[in-house]
Amino acid sequence: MVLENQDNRNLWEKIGDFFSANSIWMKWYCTGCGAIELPPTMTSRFDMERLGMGPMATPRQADVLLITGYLSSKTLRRVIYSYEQMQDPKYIVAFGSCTINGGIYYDSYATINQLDKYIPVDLYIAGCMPRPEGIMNAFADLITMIKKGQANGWRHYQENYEWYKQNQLDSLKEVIIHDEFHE
Amino acid sequence: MKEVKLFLGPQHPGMHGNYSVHMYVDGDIIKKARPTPGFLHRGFEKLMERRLWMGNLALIPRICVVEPDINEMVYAQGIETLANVEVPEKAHWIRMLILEMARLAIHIMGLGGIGGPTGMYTITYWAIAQRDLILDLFEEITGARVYHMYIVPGGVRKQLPVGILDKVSKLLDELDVKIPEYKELALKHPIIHKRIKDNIMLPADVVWELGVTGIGMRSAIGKEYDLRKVQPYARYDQVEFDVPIANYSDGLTRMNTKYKEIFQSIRILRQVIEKMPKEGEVRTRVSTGSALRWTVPAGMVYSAIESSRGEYGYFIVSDGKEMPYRIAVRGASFPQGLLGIEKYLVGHRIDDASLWMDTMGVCSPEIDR
Amino acid sequence: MTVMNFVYGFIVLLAAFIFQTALTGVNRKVTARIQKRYGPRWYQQFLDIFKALRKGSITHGWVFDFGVIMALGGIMATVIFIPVAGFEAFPNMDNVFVISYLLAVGMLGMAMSAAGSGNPWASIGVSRALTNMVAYDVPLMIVIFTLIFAFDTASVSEIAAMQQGMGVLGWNAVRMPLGGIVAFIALFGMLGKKPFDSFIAPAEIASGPMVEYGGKHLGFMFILHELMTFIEVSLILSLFFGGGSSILVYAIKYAILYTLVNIISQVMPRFKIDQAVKFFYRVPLVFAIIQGLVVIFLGWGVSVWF
Amino acid sequence: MNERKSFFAPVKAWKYLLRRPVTILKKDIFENPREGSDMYRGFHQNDWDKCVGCGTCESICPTNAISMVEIASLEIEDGKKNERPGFDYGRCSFCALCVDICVSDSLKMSKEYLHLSKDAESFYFIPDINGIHNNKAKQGYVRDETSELLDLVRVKMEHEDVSRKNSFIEIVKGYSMEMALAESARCVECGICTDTCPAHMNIPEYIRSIYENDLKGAITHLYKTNPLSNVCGRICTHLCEGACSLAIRGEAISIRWLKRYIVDNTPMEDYEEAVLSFVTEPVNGKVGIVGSGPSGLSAAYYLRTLGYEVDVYEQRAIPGGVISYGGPEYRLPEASVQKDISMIEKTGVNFITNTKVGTDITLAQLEEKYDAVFLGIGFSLSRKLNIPGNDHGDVEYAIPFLAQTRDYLRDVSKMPDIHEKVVVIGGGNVAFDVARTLLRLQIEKYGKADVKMASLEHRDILPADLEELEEGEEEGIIGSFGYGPEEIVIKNNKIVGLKVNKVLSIFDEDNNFNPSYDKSDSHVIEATQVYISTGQMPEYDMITDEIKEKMEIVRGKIITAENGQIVNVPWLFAGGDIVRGPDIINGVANGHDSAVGIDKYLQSKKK
Amino acid sequence: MMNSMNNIIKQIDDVLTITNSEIITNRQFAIDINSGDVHQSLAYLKSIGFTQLSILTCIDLIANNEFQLIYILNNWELGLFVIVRTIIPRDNPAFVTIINIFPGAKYYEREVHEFFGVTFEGNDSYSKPLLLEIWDDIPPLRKDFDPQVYSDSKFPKRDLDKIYRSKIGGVD
Repeated sequence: MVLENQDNRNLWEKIGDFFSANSIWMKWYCTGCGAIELPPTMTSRFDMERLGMGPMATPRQADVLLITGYLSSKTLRRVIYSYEQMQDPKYIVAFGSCTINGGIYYDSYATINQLDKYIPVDLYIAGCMPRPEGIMNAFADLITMIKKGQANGWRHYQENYEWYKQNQLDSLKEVIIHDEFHE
Repeated sequence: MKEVKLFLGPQHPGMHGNYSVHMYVDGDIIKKARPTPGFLHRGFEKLMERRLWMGNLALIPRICVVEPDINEMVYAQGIETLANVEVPEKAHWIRMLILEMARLAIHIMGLGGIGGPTGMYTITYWAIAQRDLILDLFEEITGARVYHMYIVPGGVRKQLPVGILDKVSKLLDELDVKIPEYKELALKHPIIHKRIKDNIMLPADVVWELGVTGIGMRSAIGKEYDLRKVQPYARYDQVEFDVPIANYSDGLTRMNTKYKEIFQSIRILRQVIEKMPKEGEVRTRVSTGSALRWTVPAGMVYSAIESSRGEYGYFIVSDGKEMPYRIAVRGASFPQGLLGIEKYLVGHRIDDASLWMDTMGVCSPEIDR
Repeated sequence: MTVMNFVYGFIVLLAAFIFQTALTGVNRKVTARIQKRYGPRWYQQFLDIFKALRKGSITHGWVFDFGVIMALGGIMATVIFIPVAGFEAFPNMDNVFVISYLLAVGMLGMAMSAAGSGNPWASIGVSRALTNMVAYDVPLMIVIFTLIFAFDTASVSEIAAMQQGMGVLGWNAVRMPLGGIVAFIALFGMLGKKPFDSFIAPAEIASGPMVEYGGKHLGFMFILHELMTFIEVSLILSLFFGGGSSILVYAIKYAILYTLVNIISQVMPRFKIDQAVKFFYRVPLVFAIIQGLVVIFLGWGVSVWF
Repeated sequence: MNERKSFFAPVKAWKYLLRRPVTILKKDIFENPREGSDMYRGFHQNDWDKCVGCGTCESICPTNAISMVEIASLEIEDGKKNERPGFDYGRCSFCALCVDICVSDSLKMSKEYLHLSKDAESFYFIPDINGIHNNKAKQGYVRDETSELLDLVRVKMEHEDVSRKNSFIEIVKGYSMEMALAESARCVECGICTDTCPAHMNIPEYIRSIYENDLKGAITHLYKTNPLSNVCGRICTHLCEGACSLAIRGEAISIRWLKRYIVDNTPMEDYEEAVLSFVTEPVNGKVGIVGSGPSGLSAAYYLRTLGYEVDVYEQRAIPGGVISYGGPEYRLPEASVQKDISMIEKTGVNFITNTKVGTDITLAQLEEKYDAVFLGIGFSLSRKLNIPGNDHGDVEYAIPFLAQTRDYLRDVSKMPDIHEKVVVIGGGNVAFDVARTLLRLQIEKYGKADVKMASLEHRDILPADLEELEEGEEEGIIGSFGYGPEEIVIKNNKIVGLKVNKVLSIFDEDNNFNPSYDKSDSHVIEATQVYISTGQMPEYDMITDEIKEKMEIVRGKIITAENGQIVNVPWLFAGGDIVRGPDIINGVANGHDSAVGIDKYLQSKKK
Repeated sequence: MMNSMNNIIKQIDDVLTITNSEIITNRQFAIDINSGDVHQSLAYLKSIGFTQLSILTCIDLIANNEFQLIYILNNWELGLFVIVRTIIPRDNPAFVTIINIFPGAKYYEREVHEFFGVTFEGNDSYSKPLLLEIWDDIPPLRKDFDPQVYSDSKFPKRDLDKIYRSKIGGVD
């Protein structure tokens, strides 16, 4: 189901977007400290499932990848892997300061600063870390965006794949995952 | 049979945080395991050398996201030792209030955490919702839910808001009723017993070999090795509490010890509320001048307190300038999270890997820093 | 066999899917209540399935694709043989063996497809799933054979019909209480509900066989899962809980049975796979054998209550 | 130890099937999100009217999230920059250290926590009082005295007690090292003082050097902009302290005393090395300087460091002008004045004393002899007071009196002729200098003192520093502040007193100087000698009419280009009092500017 | 408590060759030991009750061109910490592992190697990367490593000037 330009979605695409919007599965991946506010969001106090959202164990099944805060370059390699394993349409929600401009770790030798250089971000949430209310509202916004066909980061990634790859390589040197046995 | 290489994590629902264990399995049995930390590495120890003594206040809680307050406490305590500053009496009690509330929060979450690897999500849902009520109180006291930045060198940052102690004791009353329900649901459950009883052992000699502290140590060797008792800080020597111990450290014993510690924390909190001075200053200056120019006299100190996972310490070196010369962090879960996994996860089943992490209390951000 | 049979079959298929999916949705809300929350909309399960179908998906080779098709085909074929309150799309073909056989086709398709993805977690998951199947199937089959022996027929609808007219007392679960218990426990295993869900345990093996499914593949798997649930619950309902005299009664009983399974599973952690096997071979198997011996040698609970 | 298991205990969880969930309702999340607590650290609010743009928040920010952004539409006032903090919510960690340290109390945090956007660049704000979304969000975290991160209390400077009036001993004792370190640690390095200082001294930098105990570095910073640091460390008008951002909520940093600490405590070798380190290779050029007051010395020093040959003409015996002959000894001891002058001399400046330009040598001769000439002749004459009796022989003027006192203390002159009962007219610092000098001389001569003062300004608006007033009164000066002199009462050709009237207003409606009096409230201050200290004025006799025609003199001040050059007389530069009015630090600044101007002028002439 | 600590220090001083000892708090003291005596000293300390290695770390004393290795041992019974310090040269820093005394030191030594470049003979895995992946600069916790420079060269940051300028433009 390759969509064309968003402005002229056909009926099927609109229906598809309706379903996409109302059933968002998030990748269960805690990349940074913002993830500590995800359990409250998912569980009884804030009950994210009311929005049709739920955690998923593998990237294949997930629709949205949450970048919950800072990303060390080691994690970024995994995030890129995960993101590329996800099936279209897919979205990225970035939590908190760190994803926008490095946050408190702006001068760290291990963390990246600007997430949108490496993967396309559909929505940012302010805060360090964002409160569950912020996360919930972000998801509500994401739903609206999807319904209106505005969450097109994944398409941008496809179209500008070379640019993203180059940035990834510039910062990470190689996007290969090594294992700990060193064999 | 051929051994299969598996990456358990970092993106694996059974993982606690952004952590990974690479392993070879034969069937379901783990044959080799290598912990892979570093996904959360931010270079804190370097960054702290580049921030003001006061500016580090924003940095330190972020070392361990699940229990940030201990970081503030060890940092403040270390600086006070170096600067030879006596903290006002009321600040000590407020610190205990914060620390024990934090211990409650993380223990309740840890109790709920047993639901993740065993699949009984109901208790996870309950526990985290319950913990959120504690976070609400934290927000009222400190102004933030998670990163409180409240315990500062020289005391605490602000006076307690009016009426907060009543709210805390109301919450404690509620917990008295609610926490036993968790035990009914989980710790008495026959299948939970099947999963963690006599499983995930941590014998006493392994404790000493790895250097495991905290609940893992106390439930294995049966001694009250708790820094709150052994080296009382704040005003822990003025409250009565027991340190739950056991002589047999399987997963279930550790969970039960954790469960008992919750009630000890509640007991401490009740005494804190009762004994806290009503009036008084809560902060003294550790240095003269504006915060931009605060200095700490040259010297080195190892400041350690009892976190929910054991001995948590900062080794602080000052050269008398506005910034620390070096701060090294002893993550409480460093021993069991690294060498423990490499040596003693072997022989368990895959199913036990995340239970290992859970009952041992492995906190990845404090290992990675 | 006429065209009408196929039309009926299609109607059964559709109705089964809609009913079971809605019921799953409602049960998600029930689950939520136990967990002290409100839960998703009741039709969330539909949204999830259609969303998954809408998504793009990648393949891991033809085995991966073919397995899904095979599983879906097998399961859909099974559904239309399921009698619902006496209504059958293909009358007289609701033989329990046919159903079991077709069900196995579906299972095998799934296993083939999952293994075809090449992901180690999936392989572990599949091996666990098959182990699990072996574990619950042995006691269950013994009980079903006992039933067949007792009623002298292998037709599901006939067995269901023979339980009616006596109210609750006529149910096989009451007539043969040990067999009923075995069947009820086996239902957890068949549905992959806790405590017997170690083959999809997310915290252990990252959802096991499902690990590589995404998009349309996953959507099909969801449909598959709903239909399989329908088959399994219907089978147990018809064989042990008296089926239903009318569609409405059937639906209500079905819903109650499914919800009961669900709320029980919500207060259960999961067994490890070896513990699950041990459990099935220790309790239900013994029960099943005792029940079989009782029925065969004592004749209790066969035609009438005594 | 382990509890028994129970098969049915877990089933109790079903009771929650029928209970109300703990979930927060959707409307409390989406429509009107739950409010943060009273102390919630949400997005910032910044009261632009209060904010002075000091940038302390920027300095403390551990995340480097705050940048001071220049707002062109804001006016730059004294003690206020036109910068306001911009917040990078891609960095901010909501620690509220910026709120705790805000010097002006303008920065607060609101309870607002929601900001979502797909545009990362929308996370940058320059918040005002209404918050980042301009929605007047409720106020959350605010600073209080417990969370205060500033040190608002000055390290107390020790003064000589009142027995000081028995001699000319320096009143202010100066900081010890501990005190100086503690005081310097208070500084927040905002740099507003630098903007306010006429000489734009590197104040934060030298305070930092003190803090780092690097006095040589501090001297270097001082001499970058001020070669009269000994003098300025004692009697500067310290406009900087008025602008100090700490003064908004507390006490300003004692910038002047810290400067004094530097010059008093730096070892002589380091001092000299630092001062002489500025002197560069000689260049071909000679500059003549008329007057060795602050501006002249400053110009001389900087020209010399630029490599010029410099001759300074001074009419009196000792160079220094006002600093050698004006300031009172108890504020400005001879040694520190001579230290400054000798340092300048050591750089190679040539002083030609006892030579009055205009009589001993003409300006035209200077023009011939030098490539450029700098006029720093200062306000060397006292302004006359037009009241009856002002021509009496016992009416003295401030400048000659102070000069003679200094010479007396140097033992080159006799003691001024002072009476037992004197009155000083004027309310400025110079008037107090006169009064307090008189007091000391009287005690020396008569063993007791009787000095009274009269000034137009009421004590609340006295032009003199508050400490002058307080110390003066402590020493026993009796002031009639707010009373204007009407006449000097003379009986039998002897002064018997000064008649004063209560002042109603000093300026008229058009803001011109035109005091009005309440004649009904008047009295006579008993005195036999009257000292007038109501202002000074320049003496332009040396300037020939030919040159005078080419330049513009407004109200006694010469109009020059920014670099001190007199537009139509390119070889002639002017600075100090005659350009900016009497103020030492202004003179220093002027001298420096002119030196740079002269250098530029001469370099361009060469090409 | 102070007394028993003094006794312990005295006892240690009698047995070991300590170059210097320093009392930090009433439950904590530090001893300086020549690098050659460290193993023997740690073994002795372990035998008298300092059974737990709390942390092994390193300080970069760049001014003296030295590294200082820090071993902090915990005596739970007495509630005492001892900080064992030893100096090794900063150029080609090498030391011998202590995993035969404290097996838990294995990962601490890996970490010290990664952060400071100190090698530990006898620890076969000390040179494997632990927290960092594909590291391409000098060990990051050395004082002459500037993380800001590294970060600037590797990870792009937003142009604040540009953003704020556009914001002001919008305000006016």
